[in-house]
Amino acid sequence: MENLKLTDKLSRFIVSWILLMIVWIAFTTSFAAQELLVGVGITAIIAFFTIPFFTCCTLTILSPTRVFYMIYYLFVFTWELIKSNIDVARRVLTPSLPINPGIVKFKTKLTTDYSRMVLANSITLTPGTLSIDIIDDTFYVHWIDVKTTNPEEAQKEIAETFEKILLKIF
Amino acid sequence: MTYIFYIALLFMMVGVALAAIRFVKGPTAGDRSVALDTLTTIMVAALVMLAYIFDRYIYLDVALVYGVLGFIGVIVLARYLEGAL
Amino acid sequence: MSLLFEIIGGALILIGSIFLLLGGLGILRMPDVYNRLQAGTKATTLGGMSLILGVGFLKVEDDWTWMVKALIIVIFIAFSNPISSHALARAMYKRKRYPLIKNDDGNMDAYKEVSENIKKEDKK
Amino acid sequence: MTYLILIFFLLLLMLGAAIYAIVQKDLLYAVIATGVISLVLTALFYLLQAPDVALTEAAIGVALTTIIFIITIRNTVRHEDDYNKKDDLKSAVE
Amino acid sequence: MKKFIVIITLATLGFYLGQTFYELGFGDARFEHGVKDIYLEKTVSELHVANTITSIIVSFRGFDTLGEVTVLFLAATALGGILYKRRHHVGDRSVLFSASRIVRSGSKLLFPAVILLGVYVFVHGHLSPGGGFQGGTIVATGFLLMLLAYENFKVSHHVLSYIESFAGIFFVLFGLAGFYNGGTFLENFMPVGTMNNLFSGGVIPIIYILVGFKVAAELTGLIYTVLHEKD
Repeated sequence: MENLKLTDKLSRFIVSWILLMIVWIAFTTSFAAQELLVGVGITAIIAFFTIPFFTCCTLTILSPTRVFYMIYYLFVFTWELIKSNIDVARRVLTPSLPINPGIVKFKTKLTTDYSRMVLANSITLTPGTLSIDIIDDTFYVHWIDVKTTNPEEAQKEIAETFEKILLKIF
Repeated sequence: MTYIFYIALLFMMVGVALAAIRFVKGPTAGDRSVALDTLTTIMVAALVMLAYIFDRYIYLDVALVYGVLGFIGVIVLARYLEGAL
Repeated sequence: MSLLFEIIGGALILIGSIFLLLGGLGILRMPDVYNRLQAGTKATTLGGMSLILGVGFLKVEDDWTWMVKALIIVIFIAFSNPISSHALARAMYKRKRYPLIKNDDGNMDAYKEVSENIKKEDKK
Repeated sequence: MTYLILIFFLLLLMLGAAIYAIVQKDLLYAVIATGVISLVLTALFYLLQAPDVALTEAAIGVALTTIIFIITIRNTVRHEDDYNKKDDLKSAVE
Repeated sequence: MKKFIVIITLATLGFYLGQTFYELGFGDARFEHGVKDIYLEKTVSELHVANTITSIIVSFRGFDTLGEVTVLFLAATALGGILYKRRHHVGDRSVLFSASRIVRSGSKLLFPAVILLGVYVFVHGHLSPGGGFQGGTIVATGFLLMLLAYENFKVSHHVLSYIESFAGIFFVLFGLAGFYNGGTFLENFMPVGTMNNLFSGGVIPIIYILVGFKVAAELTGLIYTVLHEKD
């Protein structure tokens, strides 16, 4: 798919190998030697053949600061998810349905595909917003309660908390 | 403790019933797909809870398969509605 | 210690089932497909996640493997649910089911202007 | 008792979805109803303590039947009433 | 005259068939000391397999499974033949246009995990409620995800047919090896190991891996054929 250097490819292969191995251990939930042995073989084969697709990141993703920000992101995300659900519950249970829907757009500073996907998924799961499309660097977001149609303000309102952290991870 | 399971099962049954009503009512194919999506997630949760009630670890595999693959059915429908197929 | 885990697990299960119910109610009450997607996706994702984690917590002392499997199911649900709802929302827009807009003051539907060009670009 | 109620509920749901799939004139809706049927059937097999059958049903019903039915719809017609208007069905069989 | 002969022939056939069934005692409880107990006992004592159904399907009734896999192959071929259609004339692609960027990245991220789940299911066929057929189906679903998301996702038909043929050939060879060693088709001839280990159950995991590859290749080929359009 992309023309990469050999070292780059190798580092991506190792990242996907490690991630798949973690998934394998979670599937089997066992540290028996047989399972681990078979798992290493299978995940290596799958990682080798899916190298053209699963080129998420190089080994630098596993540096301590990034891992710290990932965990931090997880907490921020969980908090936003809970907030969004309380918001949904409030809207659904109010008899008059207090909604003011519309679609707004804003620009993002993120560059890679994966970070944009993570941001879009986070937006979908946070209060009152549903990402509809990404064109180049513009997000189009359905907002259940439109407060502003100005792109900058919308960016501040919807995406800024996530974006700041994601910029440090990817 | 068992009462919690009864209550949770009751809530989930009501949720399934409400989604089923939307499934029957829903004016467009999109609404019905939304109902299918919702039903899938509710059912995955129900399968995990039933695995606990039966106290069988291997039953979780079924829930795992549905949890991992559940979204592909909706993507198939979405791609058809998009006009890509 | 066991009592603590039981309380946490029971509470998570209860909260989860309430949110699953609210997800069903949400897709029934909301007026158009985008709002339904919003309510349905958010409520059922958190509801399912919290219920599955609750089951994991109930078992965490006897058998840690339940927790691991619950976590992997939760991670997959959290990744895949928004993707499918996004795909559905985009498909519905492409079928010209425009979102309901209550008070129209100009630029409430920012996607409309570009959606025509997208179709051409995609076909290329 | 609880199992009985659950099984009855799921059976009712499945029956409703099946009847809906048959009665419906729009075949796409019928396909979505088929998805609901396979979902409920998985839960039923699960309740009846047959996890391997449930796993088979889950693996097949979740996407493969849907895609095959949808390809069939794509190659023929979506609405049952268009059956005579278009000659699409004929050309699909040829 | 012709019809008369047909009716006579059918009636004769029906009579003998009915007589045979009558003599067999259809629905009688003739098998009270039948195969059930032997299966249950042998599964634990000889094969050391946790999943009885698996041992019946693969080891005791392995020949039937070979028939089932053949039937599946025929069904997939027939379905592909019916549904294949030159419709859009848009060139060498599986769908008309690629999905949005989010779906594409998401399927890239989830595709290896789905494949790994399928492999997990068919490798652990003798320990969990999975098996070759289920695992193969899950792998095929993973390929379906990529085929839907990318317009130019290629699957090599040659590789698929080679995988399928080799899986089938090795299935039969393992069965015949059972003949050579023990006396019946798919008789177990490998060390059985201890129960609930991954390396146990003798020949069963190997057969399930082969069945998984075969089913995955068949269904992927089917989906690819019916989605794919040529000029």
